[in-house]
Amino acid sequence: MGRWITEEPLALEPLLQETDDHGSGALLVFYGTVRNTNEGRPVKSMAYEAHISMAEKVLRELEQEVIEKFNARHCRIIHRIGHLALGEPSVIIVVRSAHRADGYAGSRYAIDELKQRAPIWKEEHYADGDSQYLDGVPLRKSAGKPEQAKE
Amino acid sequence: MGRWITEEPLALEPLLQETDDHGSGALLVFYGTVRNTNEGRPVKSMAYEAHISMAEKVLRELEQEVIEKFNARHCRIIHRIGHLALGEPSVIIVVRSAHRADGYAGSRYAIDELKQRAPIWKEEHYADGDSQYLDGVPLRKSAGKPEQAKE
Amino acid sequence: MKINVILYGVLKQDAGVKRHTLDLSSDPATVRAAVSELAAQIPALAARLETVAYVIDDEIVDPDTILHDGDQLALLPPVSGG
Amino acid sequence: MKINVILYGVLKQDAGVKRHTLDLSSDPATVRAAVSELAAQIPALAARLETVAYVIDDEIVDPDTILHDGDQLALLPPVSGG
Repeated sequence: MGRWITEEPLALEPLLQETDDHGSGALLVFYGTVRNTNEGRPVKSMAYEAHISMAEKVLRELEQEVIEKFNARHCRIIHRIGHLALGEPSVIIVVRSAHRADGYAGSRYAIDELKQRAPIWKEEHYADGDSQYLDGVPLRKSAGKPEQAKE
Repeated sequence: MGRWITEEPLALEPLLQETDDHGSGALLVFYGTVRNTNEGRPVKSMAYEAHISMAEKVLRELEQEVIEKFNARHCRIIHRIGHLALGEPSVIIVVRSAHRADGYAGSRYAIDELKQRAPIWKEEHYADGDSQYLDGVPLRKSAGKPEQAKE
Repeated sequence: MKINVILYGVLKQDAGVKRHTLDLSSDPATVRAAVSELAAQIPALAARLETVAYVIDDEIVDPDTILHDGDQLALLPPVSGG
Repeated sequence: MKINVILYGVLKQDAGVKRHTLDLSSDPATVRAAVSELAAQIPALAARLETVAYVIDDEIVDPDTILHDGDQLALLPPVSGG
Protein backbone atom coordinates (compact mmCIF):
# COMPACT_ATOMS: atom_id res chain seq x y z
CA MET A 1 0.00 0.00 0.00
CA GLY A 2 1.22 3.45 -0.61
CA ARG A 3 1.10 5.93 -3.39
CA TRP A 4 -2.01 4.69 -5.22
CA ILE A 5 -3.92 2.54 -2.74
CA THR A 6 -4.30 3.56 0.89
CA GLU A 7 -6.33 2.84 4.00
CA GLU A 8 -5.97 6.46 5.16
CA PRO A 9 -8.67 9.08 4.51
CA LEU A 10 -7.90 10.74 1.18
CA ALA A 11 -6.58 14.30 1.12
CA LEU A 12 -6.32 16.54 -1.92
CA GLU A 13 -3.69 18.95 -0.69
CA PRO A 14 -0.66 16.62 -0.96
CA LEU A 15 -1.66 15.74 -4.54
CA LEU A 16 -1.90 19.42 -5.47
CA GLN A 17 1.56 20.05 -4.01
CA GLU A 18 3.04 17.06 -5.82
CA THR A 19 1.67 18.26 -9.15
CA ASP A 20 2.20 22.00 -8.67
CA ASP A 21 3.04 23.41 -12.09
CA HIS A 22 3.10 26.89 -13.55
CA GLY A 23 2.80 25.52 -17.07
CA SER A 24 -0.76 24.32 -16.48
CA GLY A 25 -3.80 26.54 -16.87
CA ALA A 26 -6.39 23.91 -15.93
CA LEU A 27 -6.67 21.63 -12.92
CA LEU A 28 -9.40 19.01 -12.80
CA VAL A 29 -10.19 17.10 -9.64
CA PHE A 30 -12.63 14.21 -9.59
CA TYR A 31 -13.77 12.74 -6.27
CA GLY A 32 -15.90 9.62 -6.06
CA THR A 33 -17.86 9.83 -2.81
CA VAL A 34 -19.99 7.33 -0.90
CA ARG A 35 -23.65 7.91 -1.72
CA ASN A 36 -26.51 7.31 0.69
CA THR A 37 -28.63 5.31 -1.74
CA ASN A 38 -28.10 2.80 -4.52
CA GLU A 39 -30.95 1.69 -6.73
CA GLY A 40 -33.35 3.11 -4.19
CA ARG A 41 -31.90 1.23 -1.23
CA PRO A 42 -30.60 3.25 1.74
CA VAL A 43 -26.85 2.75 2.14
CA LYS A 44 -25.14 3.12 5.50
CA SER A 45 -21.47 2.69 4.57
CA MET A 46 -19.20 1.09 2.01
CA ALA A 47 -16.30 -1.34 2.30
CA TYR A 48 -13.62 -1.34 -0.41
CA GLU A 49 -11.00 -4.01 -0.96
CA ALA A 50 -8.31 -4.38 -3.62
CA HIS A 51 -5.71 -6.71 -5.01
CA ILE A 52 -3.32 -4.11 -3.75
CA SER A 53 -0.12 -4.70 -5.71
CA MET A 54 -1.97 -5.12 -9.00
CA ALA A 55 -4.25 -2.14 -8.33
CA GLU A 56 -1.23 0.07 -7.67
CA LYS A 57 0.26 -1.06 -10.97
CA VAL A 58 -2.97 -0.35 -12.87
CA LEU A 59 -3.40 3.12 -11.37
CA ARG A 60 0.24 3.96 -12.10
CA GLU A 61 -0.28 2.89 -15.71
CA LEU A 62 -3.48 4.93 -15.92
CA GLU A 63 -1.66 8.06 -14.77
CA GLN A 64 0.85 7.59 -17.58
CA GLU A 65 -1.89 6.98 -20.14
CA VAL A 66 -3.67 10.21 -19.15
CA ILE A 67 -0.43 12.12 -19.65
CA GLU A 68 0.35 10.49 -22.98
CA LYS A 69 -3.11 10.28 -24.57
CA PHE A 70 -4.47 13.65 -23.42
CA ASN A 71 -1.38 15.79 -23.36
CA ALA A 72 -1.81 16.26 -19.62
CA ARG A 73 1.14 17.66 -17.70
CA HIS A 74 0.43 15.75 -14.48
CA CYS A 75 -1.93 13.05 -13.31
CA ARG A 76 -2.34 11.50 -9.86
CA ILE A 77 -4.84 8.86 -8.87
CA ILE A 78 -5.40 7.57 -5.36
CA HIS A 79 -8.02 5.07 -4.19
CA ARG A 80 -8.95 4.29 -0.64
CA ILE A 81 -9.74 0.84 0.75
CA GLY A 82 -11.35 -0.21 4.02
CA HIS A 83 -14.57 0.98 5.57
CA LEU A 84 -15.89 4.37 4.39
CA ALA A 85 -18.68 6.48 5.85
CA LEU A 86 -21.28 8.31 3.75
CA GLY A 87 -19.85 11.29 1.89
CA GLU A 88 -16.23 10.19 2.24
CA PRO A 89 -14.14 10.10 -0.94
CA SER A 90 -13.19 6.65 -2.23
CA VAL A 91 -11.06 7.96 -5.08
CA ILE A 92 -9.42 11.25 -6.08
CA ILE A 93 -8.12 11.94 -9.58
CA VAL A 94 -6.03 15.06 -10.25
CA VAL A 95 -5.20 16.14 -13.81
CA ARG A 96 -3.25 19.26 -14.72
CA SER A 97 -3.03 20.39 -18.34
CA ALA A 98 -2.19 23.49 -20.30
CA HIS A 99 -5.78 23.76 -21.57
CA ARG A 100 -9.05 22.68 -20.03
CA ALA A 101 -10.37 20.41 -22.79
CA ASP A 102 -7.50 17.98 -22.18
CA GLY A 103 -8.09 18.10 -18.45
CA TYR A 104 -11.77 17.20 -18.71
CA ALA A 105 -11.12 14.42 -21.25
CA GLY A 106 -8.16 12.98 -19.34
CA SER A 107 -9.98 13.02 -16.01
CA ARG A 108 -13.02 11.30 -17.50
CA TYR A 109 -10.83 8.69 -19.16
CA ALA A 110 -9.07 7.96 -15.87
CA ILE A 111 -12.24 7.27 -13.87
CA ASP A 112 -13.92 5.32 -16.69
CA GLU A 113 -10.85 3.11 -17.16
CA LEU A 114 -10.31 2.72 -13.43
CA LYS A 115 -13.81 1.26 -13.13
CA GLN A 116 -13.02 -1.22 -15.92
CA ARG A 117 -9.47 -2.18 -15.04
CA ALA A 118 -8.58 -1.66 -11.38
CA PRO A 119 -8.92 -4.81 -9.23
CA ILE A 120 -11.05 -3.14 -6.57
CA TRP A 121 -14.37 -4.29 -5.12
CA LYS A 122 -17.01 -2.56 -3.09
CA GLU A 123 -19.44 -4.07 -0.66
CA GLU A 124 -22.42 -1.94 0.27
CA HIS A 125 -23.69 -2.01 3.81
CA TYR A 126 -27.35 -1.11 4.06
CA ALA A 127 -29.35 0.65 6.72
CA ASP A 128 -31.24 -2.59 7.38
CA GLY A 129 -28.03 -4.40 8.39
CA ASP A 130 -27.71 -6.39 5.17
CA SER A 131 -24.69 -6.06 2.88
CA GLN A 132 -23.69 -7.13 -0.60
CA TYR A 133 -20.92 -6.94 -3.15
CA LEU A 134 -21.98 -4.88 -6.12
CA ASP A 135 -22.11 -6.38 -9.59
CA GLY A 136 -19.03 -5.38 -11.47
CA VAL A 137 -17.20 -5.47 -14.76
CA PRO A 138 -15.28 -8.65 -15.66
CA LEU A 139 -11.56 -7.90 -16.00
CA ARG A 140 -10.22 -8.53 -19.49
CA LYS A 141 -6.64 -9.34 -20.26
CA SER A 142 -6.64 -6.89 -23.14
CA ALA A 143 -8.16 -4.02 -21.20
CA GLY A 144 -6.31 -0.78 -21.64
CA LYS A 145 -4.10 -1.84 -24.48
CA PRO A 146 -3.75 1.21 -26.74
CA GLU A 147 -5.46 -0.40 -29.73
CA GLN A 148 -8.53 -1.07 -27.60
CA ALA A 149 -8.64 2.20 -25.70
CA LYS A 150 -11.94 4.04 -25.60
CA GLU A 151 -12.42 7.36 -27.27
CA MET B 1 -17.80 41.54 -3.52
CA GLY B 2 -18.52 38.40 -1.66
CA ARG B 3 -19.84 35.01 -2.47
CA TRP B 4 -18.92 34.85 -6.19
CA ILE B 5 -16.25 37.49 -6.73
CA THR B 6 -13.45 38.02 -4.23
CA GLU B 7 -10.04 39.60 -3.84
CA GLU B 8 -8.99 36.92 -1.38
CA PRO B 9 -6.96 33.88 -2.45
CA LEU B 10 -9.40 31.13 -3.40
CA ALA B 11 -9.85 28.14 -1.10
CA LEU B 12 -11.64 24.91 -1.94
CA GLU B 13 -12.41 23.70 1.57
CA PRO B 14 -15.22 26.17 2.37
CA LEU B 15 -16.93 25.30 -0.93
CA LEU B 16 -16.75 21.59 -0.14
CA GLN B 17 -18.27 22.20 3.29
CA GLU B 18 -21.06 24.37 1.84
CA THR B 19 -21.98 21.68 -0.67
CA ASP B 20 -21.44 18.63 1.54
CA ASP B 21 -24.06 16.08 0.47
CA HIS B 22 -24.48 12.37 1.04
CA GLY B 23 -26.76 12.09 -1.97
CA SER B 24 -23.93 12.82 -4.40
CA GLY B 25 -21.55 10.17 -5.69
CA ALA B 26 -19.44 12.47 -7.86
CA LEU B 27 -17.67 15.72 -7.07
CA LEU B 28 -15.98 17.67 -9.85
CA VAL B 29 -13.67 20.55 -9.14
CA PHE B 30 -12.29 22.76 -11.89
CA TYR B 31 -9.55 25.26 -11.12
CA GLY B 32 -8.33 27.78 -13.66
CA THR B 33 -4.73 28.64 -12.76
CA VAL B 34 -2.33 31.32 -13.97
CA ARG B 35 -0.02 29.86 -16.62
CA ASN B 36 3.56 30.94 -17.18
CA THR B 37 3.23 31.39 -20.95
CA ASN B 38 0.63 32.56 -23.42
CA GLU B 39 1.11 32.14 -27.14
CA GLY B 40 4.79 31.57 -26.52
CA ARG B 41 5.32 34.69 -24.44
CA PRO B 42 6.60 34.34 -20.86
CA VAL B 43 3.99 35.56 -18.37
CA LYS B 44 4.97 36.89 -14.96
CA SER B 45 1.57 37.51 -13.35
CA MET B 46 -2.05 38.24 -14.18
CA ALA B 47 -4.42 41.02 -13.13
CA TYR B 48 -8.17 40.34 -13.13
CA GLU B 49 -10.90 42.92 -12.89
CA ALA B 50 -14.68 42.59 -13.00
CA HIS B 51 -17.90 44.52 -13.17
CA ILE B 52 -18.44 43.11 -9.73
CA SER B 53 -22.18 43.36 -9.16
CA MET B 54 -23.00 42.05 -12.64
CA ALA B 55 -20.39 39.30 -12.46
CA GLU B 56 -21.85 38.10 -9.16
CA LYS B 57 -25.27 37.98 -10.77
CA VAL B 58 -23.99 36.02 -13.78
CA LEU B 59 -22.13 33.47 -11.65
CA ARG B 60 -25.17 33.00 -9.42
CA GLU B 61 -27.30 32.38 -12.51
CA LEU B 62 -24.72 29.94 -13.87
CA GLU B 63 -24.83 27.93 -10.65
CA GLN B 64 -28.60 27.59 -11.02
CA GLU B 65 -28.30 26.62 -14.69
CA VAL B 66 -25.81 23.85 -13.87
CA ILE B 67 -28.23 22.48 -11.27
CA GLU B 68 -31.24 22.66 -13.59
CA LYS B 69 -29.72 21.63 -16.93
CA PHE B 70 -27.41 18.87 -15.68
CA ASN B 71 -29.32 17.49 -12.73
CA ALA B 72 -26.50 18.56 -10.44
CA ARG B 73 -27.23 18.58 -6.72
CA HIS B 74 -24.93 21.51 -5.92
CA CYS B 75 -22.86 24.02 -7.82
CA ARG B 76 -20.57 26.76 -6.53
CA ILE B 77 -18.50 29.14 -8.61
CA ILE B 78 -16.03 31.66 -7.26
CA HIS B 79 -13.73 33.96 -9.25
CA ARG B 80 -10.86 35.99 -7.91
CA ILE B 81 -9.94 39.51 -8.97
CA GLY B 82 -6.79 41.53 -8.36
CA HIS B 83 -3.20 40.58 -8.96
CA LEU B 84 -2.44 36.85 -9.17
CA ALA B 85 0.93 35.10 -9.16
CA LEU B 86 1.82 32.18 -11.42
CA GLY B 87 0.04 28.98 -10.45
CA GLU B 88 -2.62 30.69 -8.34
CA PRO B 89 -6.25 29.79 -9.04
CA SER B 90 -8.35 32.50 -10.69
CA VAL B 91 -11.57 30.49 -10.59
CA ILE B 92 -12.90 27.41 -8.80
CA ILE B 93 -16.02 25.54 -9.91
CA VAL B 94 -17.50 22.82 -7.69
CA VAL B 95 -20.24 20.50 -8.98
CA ARG B 96 -21.76 17.66 -7.00
CA SER B 97 -24.09 15.19 -8.70
CA ALA B 98 -25.47 11.73 -8.11
CA HIS B 99 -23.58 10.38 -11.15
CA ARG B 100 -20.32 11.45 -12.72
CA ALA B 101 -21.50 12.11 -16.28
CA ASP B 102 -23.65 15.01 -15.05
CA GLY B 103 -20.76 16.36 -13.00
CA TYR B 104 -18.35 16.47 -15.91
CA ALA B 105 -20.92 17.99 -18.27
CA GLY B 106 -22.12 20.56 -15.74
CA SER B 107 -18.62 21.62 -14.77
CA ARG B 108 -17.60 22.02 -18.40
CA TYR B 109 -20.73 24.03 -19.14
CA ALA B 110 -20.04 26.34 -16.21
CA ILE B 111 -16.50 27.26 -17.26
CA ASP B 112 -17.39 27.56 -20.96
CA GLU B 113 -20.33 29.86 -20.19
CA LEU B 114 -18.39 31.84 -17.61
CA LYS B 115 -15.84 32.69 -20.28
CA GLN B 116 -18.64 33.88 -22.60
CA ARG B 117 -20.86 35.69 -20.14
CA ALA B 118 -19.08 36.90 -17.01
CA PRO B 119 -17.94 40.55 -17.15
CA ILE B 120 -14.36 39.80 -16.15
CA TRP B 121 -11.13 40.88 -17.86
CA LYS B 122 -7.57 39.75 -17.56
CA GLU B 123 -4.45 41.70 -18.21
CA GLU B 124 -1.27 39.70 -18.66
CA HIS B 125 1.96 41.02 -17.24
CA TYR B 126 4.99 39.73 -19.08
CA ALA B 127 8.49 38.92 -17.95
CA ASP B 128 9.80 41.79 -20.08
CA GLY B 129 7.75 44.36 -18.12
CA ASP B 130 5.10 44.84 -20.80
CA SER B 131 1.44 44.11 -20.15
CA GLN B 132 -1.74 43.79 -22.18
CA TYR B 133 -5.42 43.01 -21.93
CA LEU B 134 -6.21 39.75 -23.66
CA ASP B 135 -8.59 39.65 -26.58
CA GLY B 136 -11.95 38.48 -25.37
CA VAL B 137 -15.47 37.48 -26.30
CA PRO B 138 -18.01 40.27 -26.98
CA LEU B 139 -20.87 40.07 -24.47
CA ARG B 140 -24.21 39.36 -26.08
CA LYS B 141 -27.52 40.34 -24.57
CA SER B 142 -28.99 36.95 -25.39
CA ALA B 143 -26.12 34.91 -23.98
CA GLY B 144 -27.23 32.11 -21.77
CA LYS B 145 -30.89 32.15 -22.65
CA PRO B 146 -32.07 28.54 -22.66
CA GLU B 147 -32.85 28.46 -26.39
CA GLN B 148 -29.28 29.49 -27.14
CA ALA B 149 -27.51 27.32 -24.62
CA LYS B 150 -24.70 25.15 -25.87
CA GLU B 151 -24.95 21.38 -25.81
CA MET C 1 -28.70 65.99 -18.47
CA LYS C 2 -25.74 64.17 -16.98
CA ILE C 3 -24.82 60.50 -17.58
CA ASN C 4 -22.07 58.74 -15.67
CA VAL C 5 -20.09 56.44 -17.92
CA ILE C 6 -17.99 53.68 -16.31
CA LEU C 7 -15.24 52.07 -18.36
CA TYR C 8 -13.77 48.60 -17.89
CA GLY C 9 -10.66 46.76 -19.02
CA VAL C 10 -9.02 47.98 -22.17
CA LEU C 11 -11.54 50.84 -22.45
CA LYS C 12 -10.39 52.23 -19.12
CA GLN C 13 -6.80 51.79 -20.25
CA ASP C 14 -7.33 53.54 -23.60
CA ALA C 15 -9.37 56.37 -22.10
CA GLY C 16 -7.00 56.83 -19.19
CA VAL C 17 -10.00 57.16 -16.86
CA LYS C 18 -12.41 54.79 -15.16
CA ARG C 19 -15.33 57.23 -15.01
CA HIS C 20 -16.40 59.99 -17.36
CA THR C 21 -19.40 62.30 -17.06
CA LEU C 22 -21.29 63.12 -20.25
CA ASP C 23 -23.35 66.29 -20.39
CA LEU C 24 -25.96 65.55 -23.06
CA SER C 25 -27.94 68.40 -24.64
CA SER C 26 -30.96 66.29 -25.53
CA ASP C 27 -33.15 64.84 -22.77
CA PRO C 28 -34.14 62.07 -23.07
CA ALA C 29 -31.30 60.56 -25.09
CA THR C 30 -30.60 57.01 -26.20
CA VAL C 31 -27.61 54.89 -25.24
CA ARG C 32 -26.55 55.14 -28.88
CA ALA C 33 -26.47 58.94 -28.70
CA ALA C 34 -24.50 58.87 -25.45
CA VAL C 35 -21.92 56.48 -26.85
CA SER C 36 -21.61 58.61 -29.97
CA GLU C 37 -20.96 61.68 -27.83
CA LEU C 38 -18.42 59.69 -25.78
CA ALA C 39 -16.50 58.74 -28.96
CA ALA C 40 -16.41 62.41 -29.92
CA GLN C 41 -15.05 63.42 -26.53
CA ILE C 42 -12.56 60.54 -26.19
CA PRO C 43 -11.47 59.58 -29.71
CA ALA C 44 -9.17 56.85 -28.35
CA LEU C 45 -12.31 54.82 -27.58
CA ALA C 46 -13.93 55.11 -30.98
CA ALA C 47 -12.33 52.00 -32.49
CA ARG C 48 -13.35 49.86 -29.51
CA LEU C 49 -17.00 50.76 -29.34
CA GLU C 50 -18.23 48.29 -31.95
CA THR C 51 -17.67 45.29 -29.71
CA VAL C 52 -18.77 46.92 -26.48
CA ALA C 53 -21.77 45.82 -24.39
CA TYR C 54 -23.91 48.50 -22.70
CA VAL C 55 -24.94 47.77 -19.13
CA ILE C 56 -27.35 49.57 -16.83
CA ASP C 57 -28.19 48.14 -13.39
CA ASP C 58 -26.28 44.91 -14.12
CA GLU C 59 -28.31 44.20 -17.28
CA ILE C 60 -27.14 44.36 -20.88
CA VAL C 61 -29.32 46.90 -22.71
CA ASP C 62 -30.01 47.79 -26.36
CA PRO C 63 -28.58 50.92 -27.98
CA ASP C 64 -32.14 52.22 -28.23
CA THR C 65 -32.58 52.26 -24.47
CA ILE C 66 -33.58 55.65 -23.10
CA LEU C 67 -31.24 57.25 -20.58
CA HIS C 68 -32.34 59.45 -17.72
CA ASP C 69 -30.47 62.13 -15.85
CA GLY C 70 -28.00 60.60 -13.41
CA ASP C 71 -27.99 57.13 -15.02
CA GLN C 72 -24.86 55.02 -14.77
CA LEU C 73 -23.93 53.49 -18.12
CA ALA C 74 -21.22 50.82 -17.98
CA LEU C 75 -19.28 50.00 -21.15
CA LEU C 76 -17.90 46.47 -21.23
CA PRO C 77 -15.28 45.34 -23.74
CA PRO C 78 -15.06 41.67 -24.82
CA VAL C 79 -14.64 39.50 -21.73
CA SER C 80 -11.75 37.18 -20.84
CA GLY C 81 -12.47 35.69 -17.42
CA GLY C 82 -11.74 32.19 -16.21
CA MET D 1 2.42 -29.85 -6.53
CA LYS D 2 0.85 -27.14 -4.40
CA ILE D 3 -0.82 -23.98 -5.69
CA ASN D 4 -1.92 -21.15 -3.41
CA VAL D 5 -5.23 -19.70 -4.52
CA ILE D 6 -6.18 -16.23 -3.27
CA LEU D 7 -9.82 -15.18 -3.47
CA TYR D 8 -11.18 -11.63 -3.65
CA GLY D 9 -14.51 -9.94 -3.13
CA VAL D 10 -17.59 -12.07 -3.57
CA LEU D 11 -15.42 -15.17 -4.19
CA LYS D 12 -13.91 -14.83 -0.75
CA GLN D 13 -17.37 -14.33 0.68
CA ASP D 14 -18.86 -17.35 -1.08
CA ALA D 15 -15.90 -19.61 -0.27
CA GLY D 16 -15.70 -18.41 3.30
CA VAL D 17 -11.92 -18.26 3.00
CA LYS D 18 -9.41 -15.80 1.53
CA ARG D 19 -6.74 -18.43 0.74
CA HIS D 20 -7.02 -22.05 -0.31
CA THR D 21 -4.23 -24.47 -1.11
CA LEU D 22 -4.75 -26.84 -4.03
CA ASP D 23 -2.79 -30.09 -4.16
CA LEU D 24 -2.70 -30.96 -7.84
CA SER D 25 -1.79 -34.48 -8.96
CA SER D 26 -0.46 -33.45 -12.36
CA ASP D 27 2.73 -31.38 -12.61
CA PRO D 28 2.81 -29.18 -14.63
CA ALA D 29 -0.86 -28.18 -14.67
CA THR D 30 -2.69 -25.35 -16.37
CA VAL D 31 -4.63 -22.58 -14.70
CA ARG D 32 -7.74 -24.16 -16.24
CA ALA D 33 -7.04 -27.44 -14.49
CA ALA D 34 -6.42 -25.72 -11.17
CA VAL D 35 -9.65 -23.73 -11.39
CA SER D 36 -11.54 -26.88 -12.29
CA GLU D 37 -10.14 -28.61 -9.23
CA LEU D 38 -11.03 -25.57 -7.10
CA ALA D 39 -14.65 -25.74 -8.28
CA ALA D 40 -14.75 -29.39 -7.32
CA GLN D 41 -13.41 -28.68 -3.85
CA ILE D 42 -15.50 -25.54 -3.22
CA PRO D 43 -18.75 -25.96 -5.15
CA ALA D 44 -20.03 -22.57 -3.94
CA LEU D 45 -17.52 -20.96 -6.31
CA ALA D 46 -18.49 -22.90 -9.43
CA ALA D 47 -21.16 -20.47 -10.66
CA ARG D 48 -18.83 -17.49 -10.30
CA LEU D 49 -15.84 -18.84 -12.17
CA GLU D 50 -17.03 -17.94 -15.68
CA THR D 51 -16.47 -14.23 -15.12
CA VAL D 52 -13.29 -14.51 -13.08
CA ALA D 53 -9.89 -13.17 -14.14
CA TYR D 54 -6.76 -15.22 -13.33
CA VAL D 55 -3.81 -13.24 -12.03
CA ILE D 56 -0.22 -14.29 -11.37
CA ASP D 57 2.40 -11.72 -10.32
CA ASP D 58 -0.02 -8.82 -10.91
CA GLU D 59 -0.68 -9.83 -14.52
CA ILE D 60 -3.86 -11.28 -15.99
CA VAL D 61 -3.02 -14.68 -17.52
CA ASP D 62 -4.71 -17.10 -19.92
CA PRO D 63 -6.33 -20.32 -18.74
CA ASP D 64 -3.62 -22.19 -20.67
CA THR D 65 -0.85 -20.72 -18.54
CA ILE D 66 1.33 -23.36 -16.90
CA LEU D 67 1.48 -23.37 -13.11
CA HIS D 68 4.51 -24.33 -11.08
CA ASP D 69 4.76 -25.65 -7.56
CA GLY D 70 4.27 -22.85 -5.05
CA ASP D 71 2.64 -20.41 -7.48
CA GLN D 72 0.13 -17.91 -6.19
CA LEU D 73 -2.97 -17.77 -8.36
CA ALA D 74 -5.33 -14.89 -7.61
CA LEU D 75 -8.96 -15.14 -8.72
CA LEU D 76 -10.62 -11.78 -9.34
CA PRO D 77 -14.38 -11.39 -9.72
CA PRO D 78 -15.84 -8.53 -11.79
CA VAL D 79 -14.51 -5.24 -10.45
CA SER D 80 -16.47 -2.31 -8.97
CA GLY D 81 -13.96 0.30 -7.86
CA GLY D 82 -14.27 4.06 -8.08
